[in-house]
Amino acid sequence: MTLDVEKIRRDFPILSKLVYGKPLVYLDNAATSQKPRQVIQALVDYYEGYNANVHRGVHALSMESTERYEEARRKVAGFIGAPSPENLIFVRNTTEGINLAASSWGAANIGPGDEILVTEMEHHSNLVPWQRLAKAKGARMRFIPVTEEGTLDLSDLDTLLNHRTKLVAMTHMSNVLGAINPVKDIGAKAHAVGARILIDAAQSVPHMPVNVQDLDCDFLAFSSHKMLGPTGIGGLYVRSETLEKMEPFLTGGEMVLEVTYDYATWNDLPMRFEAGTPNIAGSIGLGAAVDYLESLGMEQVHRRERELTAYALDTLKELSEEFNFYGPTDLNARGAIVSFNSPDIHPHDLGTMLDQGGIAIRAGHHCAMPLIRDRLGVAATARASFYIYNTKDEVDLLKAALKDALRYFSKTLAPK
Amino acid sequence: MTLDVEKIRRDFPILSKLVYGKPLVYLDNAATSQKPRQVIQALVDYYEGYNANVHRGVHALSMESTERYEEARRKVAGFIGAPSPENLIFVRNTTEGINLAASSWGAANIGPGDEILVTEMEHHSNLVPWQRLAKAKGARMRFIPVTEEGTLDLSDLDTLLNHRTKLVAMTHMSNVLGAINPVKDIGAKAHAVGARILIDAAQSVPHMPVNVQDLDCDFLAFSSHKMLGPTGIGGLYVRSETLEKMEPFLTGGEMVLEVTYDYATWNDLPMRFEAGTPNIAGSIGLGAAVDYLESLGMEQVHRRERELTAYALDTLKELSEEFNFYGPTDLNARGAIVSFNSPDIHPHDLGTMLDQGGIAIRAGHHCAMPLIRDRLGVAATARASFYIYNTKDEVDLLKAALKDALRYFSKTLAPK
Amino acid sequence: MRDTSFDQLDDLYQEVILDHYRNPRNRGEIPSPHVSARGFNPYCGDEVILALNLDDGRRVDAVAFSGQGCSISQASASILTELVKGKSLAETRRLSQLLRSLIHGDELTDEELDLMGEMEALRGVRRFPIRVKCALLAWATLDDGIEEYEGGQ
Amino acid sequence: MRDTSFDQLDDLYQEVILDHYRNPRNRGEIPSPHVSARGFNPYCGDEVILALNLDDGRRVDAVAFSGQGCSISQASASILTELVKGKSLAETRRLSQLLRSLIHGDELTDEELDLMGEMEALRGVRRFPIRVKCALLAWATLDDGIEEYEGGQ
Ligand SMILES: Cc1ncc(COP(=O)(O)O)c(C=O)c1O
Ligand SMILES: Cc1ncc(COP(=O)(O)O)c(C=O)c1O
Repeated sequence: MTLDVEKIRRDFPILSKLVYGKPLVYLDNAATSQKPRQVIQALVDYYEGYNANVHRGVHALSMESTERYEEARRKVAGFIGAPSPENLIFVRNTTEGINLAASSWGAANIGPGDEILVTEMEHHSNLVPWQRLAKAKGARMRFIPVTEEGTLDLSDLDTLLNHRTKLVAMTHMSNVLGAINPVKDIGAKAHAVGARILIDAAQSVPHMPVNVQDLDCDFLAFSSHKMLGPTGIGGLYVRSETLEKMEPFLTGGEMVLEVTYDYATWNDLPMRFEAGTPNIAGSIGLGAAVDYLESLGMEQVHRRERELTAYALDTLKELSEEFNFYGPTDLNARGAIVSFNSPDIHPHDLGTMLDQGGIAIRAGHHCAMPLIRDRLGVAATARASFYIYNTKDEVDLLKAALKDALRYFSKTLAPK
Repeated sequence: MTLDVEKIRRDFPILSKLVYGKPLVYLDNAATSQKPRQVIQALVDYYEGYNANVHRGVHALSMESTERYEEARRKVAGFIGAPSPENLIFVRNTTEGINLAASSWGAANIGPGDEILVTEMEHHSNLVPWQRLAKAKGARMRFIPVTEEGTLDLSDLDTLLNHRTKLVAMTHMSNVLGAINPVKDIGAKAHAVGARILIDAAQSVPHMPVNVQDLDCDFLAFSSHKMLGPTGIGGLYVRSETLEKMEPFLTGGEMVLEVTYDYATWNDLPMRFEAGTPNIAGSIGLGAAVDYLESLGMEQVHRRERELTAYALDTLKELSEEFNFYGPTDLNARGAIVSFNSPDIHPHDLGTMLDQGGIAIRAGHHCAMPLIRDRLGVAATARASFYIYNTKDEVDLLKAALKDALRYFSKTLAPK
Repeated sequence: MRDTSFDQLDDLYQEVILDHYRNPRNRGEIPSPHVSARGFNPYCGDEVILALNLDDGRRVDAVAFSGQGCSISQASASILTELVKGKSLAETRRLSQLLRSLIHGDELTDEELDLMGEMEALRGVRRFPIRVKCALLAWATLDDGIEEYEGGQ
Repeated sequence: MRDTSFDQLDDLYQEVILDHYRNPRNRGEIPSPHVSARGFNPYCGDEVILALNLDDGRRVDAVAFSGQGCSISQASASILTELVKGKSLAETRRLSQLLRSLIHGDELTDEELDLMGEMEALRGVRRFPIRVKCALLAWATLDDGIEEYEGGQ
C-alpha cells in the first residue's frame, strides 16, 4: 500500500495557498513542517471546548484537559516506543530537551578530564550546550569526523570512544546532509565503555519509525513543529534508571510535591521536569499529529520519502555541472534532504529567486556552521527538504526553477 | 464608558458550553483564562496561512512569520510599557521567566551571605527557584510577613531590606488572597540599598495596567494563558543594563552569532535568550490577546473587575457564618480573587459539588503551600477568580450553589 | 435562577463515607510502630499518615491514622484502619488490590465484596476521576509502608 | 509546467549590483589599518571585513574589504569602498544614514541622490525585507568600526 499523496495534500490548508500568484511549493520541511487540519482542529477544539489548567482542578473542564494532556503524553511516548509515559518529558523543542539533559544529567555526571563525543555534523543545538558544559566542568569535546561523501568516518571510533567518554551526543539524521547515522551501533559501543548516548532525533522522529527501546538509547529529543504538530512543544525521552536519579531542571509550580518556606520536595515523574503551566494545547496538538502520522504508518512515510529522494537526486543530477550536491549516495543512509551549492549563485540569491516562483527552500548554514564552513568549505548551502505531501511534480518544478535561475544570473552577468 | 459584558461573552466560544447540561460558570481564571475567538483565529490563520520557521528563511512564508513574530513581540513589549521590544524575552510561562532570571542573572550576582527577599505570599514559582539558588550559593532567604488580613506587613521592611539584599522577588498580586502589593514603593527601596526587584506579574498583567518603566522594576514575568492568550508562551521583561550583562540561559540554535567546533558567540538581544525554534504561533496568539485587551482598555478591565469583586464580597458576606473569607478588605488593594473555606466542607468536596452545577472553582493550595498552611492555617482553600466575561448573575449562582452545598452536607451528615 | 442539583453526588457521598469522615475510627498515633508511612497528594494537599503494629504472627495488631483532607481521602483512611485489623500483610495487599479493581469497574465476586466490607462505598468515586487519588491515598500509603517494612526485614 | 518568472527580481538584481558582485572593487586587505571591523549576519552567514586608512585630515585614504556572502552584501561592500574614498568620517556616516533612508523609502533630494551614486541601485532590496540586512551589513560594519576608532582616540 502506498500513500495517497493527493488525499494527504487536501488535509493541509496551506498547500492551496498562492505565493506571488503561484501555488506554494514548500520544500523547507527540515526547518518546520506544515500542519494538517486535524492538528489545527485539535487546537481549536481545546480552546473552544475544554480549555483549563491541568492536574489541579476538580471541575469538569480541568478534568478533561488533564485527561487529554496525559493522553497526549501516552500517544507521544507510544509513538517513539517508550516503555511508559513517565519516560516522556514535554519540552518546548529539541533544543530545550538537550539543554535539560545537559543541565539535569550532564552537570552532575560530567567532570574534569571526562570526554563528550559528538559528530562533526551536529546542529548547534546539539553542540553548543555540550561545549558550554565541557567548559564549565573541564571536560573535553571530541568529534567523530565526517567523510567527503557526507557520512560519519567511524574508522577511529575505538579511540574516540574510550573509558573517559561519559556521553555520546549525536544526531540521528543530519539536517544538512540528510545522512542517517548508525546510532544503535554507536550506542551499543558507548554502553560498552560505560558512556550514555543522547540522540538528537529532530530530523528522524518525523520521517521514520523510531523506537527508543530498540535503539537502546539513554536520551532522545525531538520537536513537534517538524512532525506536523504545533510550535512550542516537543519531547525528551529519558531512560528510567537515569531519569529517576536526575536533578530537576526548572523549578516552581507543578514540579513540586511539598513546599515550605525553607525547602521543597519534588513531584513524581515526569512532572518533576515540567515546571509551571505546560503548553497544554501544544501537547494535545502534538498528540493529534502523532495520530495523523500513525494513520499513515511510519514505514510508509519513510518509504515514500525515500522514493521521492531517489527521484530528486536522479532529476537534479542533470544539474551536476552547475551545482555541487552534498550527502551520502546510499539511499538507505539518507533522508529526504538535499543540500546543494553553485559557484555562480550564492544560496541566498538562489533562495530569493526560487521564492519568486513560489518555491520555498532554505539557504544558509542551517544552524550547522562548523560543518558547512570547515567540512563543506562553504559559507552557506541551499537546501530542499521533503515531507509526505511533496510530489515528483514539485521536484520537477524545483529543477526547472534552478535552471531558470542559472539562466537569469548568466544572462544578467558578464562572465567572470 | 463601561465594558459591554454580553458582547464580550459572545467572543468566547467556550462560554456557551454546557457542563452536565448546565451553562458553564467559569470562575477559575486565576489558574487560566478562557480565549476569545480572535485569539483562536490568530492561531488558525498562522497555521493555515503562513506557518514557517522564523529568522532564517528567504522565502515568503518565512518572511511573513518572522515579521508577525516580531510584531507580536513589539505588541507585548508595548503592552507592559517596555522601552523596546529587545527588553522582552519570550518564555513558556511565568515560571520559566523566573527561572531564566535566577539562572542567567541570579547565579552570577548572588553569593555567600547575600540575601534574597521574598514575601510570605509567593507562588511556588517565585519561591522554589530562589530557595534553590540560595542553597547553591550560600545565600539567605528572607520573608516579608503577611498580616492576618492578608496584606504585606511592611513594618520591618527596613531591616528585611538591607545592604546584604541582592534581590527582592515578589508577586504583584497574590493568586490566593487577591492582595495587590506596593511593588513600586518596595522597588524604590530595593534600589536604594542596591538590590534589584523582580516582579511576578502572572496575576497583574492580565487584570490591570502594568508599566515596567513606571514601576521601575528590573525583571517582570507573566504568562499568556492567564491573559486570554495561548498556553506555552509568556514574557520576561528585563531592564536593558541588566539584560546586556546577562549570560545566556539555554543554548543552541537561534541564540548564537557564530559557532565553531570549539566555541560559540552569542546573538543580539533578545534572541540571545531564545534557544531553538520558538513558540511562533503562541507568540502571535499572545499578540492577538494583547490587541483584544487593549481594545477594551486595561483601565476599564481593572475597573470592571473591581466592581465585580465588590459585588462578590458583598454578596458572599451573607455566608460569613459558614465560611471564612481571606484577603484584604480594601478594594483598592485587591484583585478579582476570592478565597474561602468552611470548617464543615473540605474545599475539595465543595469543588466537586459546585462542579455538578457547572460552576468551576479551584480547590487546593493554589501552588502557595507555605502561605496556605503556615499563614492561613489550613490545608486548602476554595477560590473563585473572575475575569472580564464574568457577571453578577454568576456571582449569585455561586452563592446559591454554596448554600446548596452546605445544605447537602448538613442534610447528609449527622451533627459533629 | 437554576437549582444546583446534587443528585449525581449521592453516589460519591454515601452515608458510610460521610459517617467515617465525620466520625473517624482509629484516629491518632502509635508510638514507635512497626510500619509507618505518610502519603501526600500534591494536587489537593490531602495527607494521610498511617501507623501499624504487628503481632507475633505478623498480623496487624494495632492501627492508627492521622492527617487531613477531603471527605473521601479521610473516610477511606478510616475504613482502612477498620479493615486491616487482624489481617496479614499479604491480606492487606489483597484489599488494596480489590479497591483498585472496584474503582476500575472490574466485576467482583461475592467473596471479594464480602472482604471489602464498607470499602465498597468508595465505588462511587469511579465517576469522579479527580477523586480517585483521594480514595486510593491511604491504601497507596499502606502499600508503601509495608514495602519499606519488608525491605528492612 | 509553469515558468518561473523573475521579472520582480530585476529591481533587486540591477546591473550595477551584479557587476560589483562579479567584479568587486577594492577587495583585499590593508596591513594595520586605522579603522577595521568585521560584520556577520548570523541568519545567512554573510560576512564583511572592512579596513580603512585615514590621511592627516582624517579623510579616508585607502579602503579594502573582504568576506563572503550573497550578491547584495558583497556588492554593497564593494560600492561602499568606492564611495567612502576621500570622505571624512562624518561624511561616511551621512552616507550610511542615506542608505537607510533609501531603503526605508524616504523621499531623497537630488543632492542626496547625487551623493549616493551607485548605492542607489540598492533601492530594490526594499521589497525583499529579508535582504535588507544584506544591503546594510557593510555599512553597519563601517559604523561600528568608526565608533570604535573614535572611542579609542
Ligand atoms: C502569582 C503567580 N505566579 C506564578 C504563577 C505561575 O504561572 P505559570 O504556571 O504560568 O508559570 C501563577 C499561576 O499559576 C501565579 O498565580
Ligand atoms: C538535527 C537538528 N537538531 C536540532 C534542531 C533544533 O530543533 P528546535 O529548533 O526545534 O529546537 C534541528 C532543527 O532546527 C535539527 O534539524
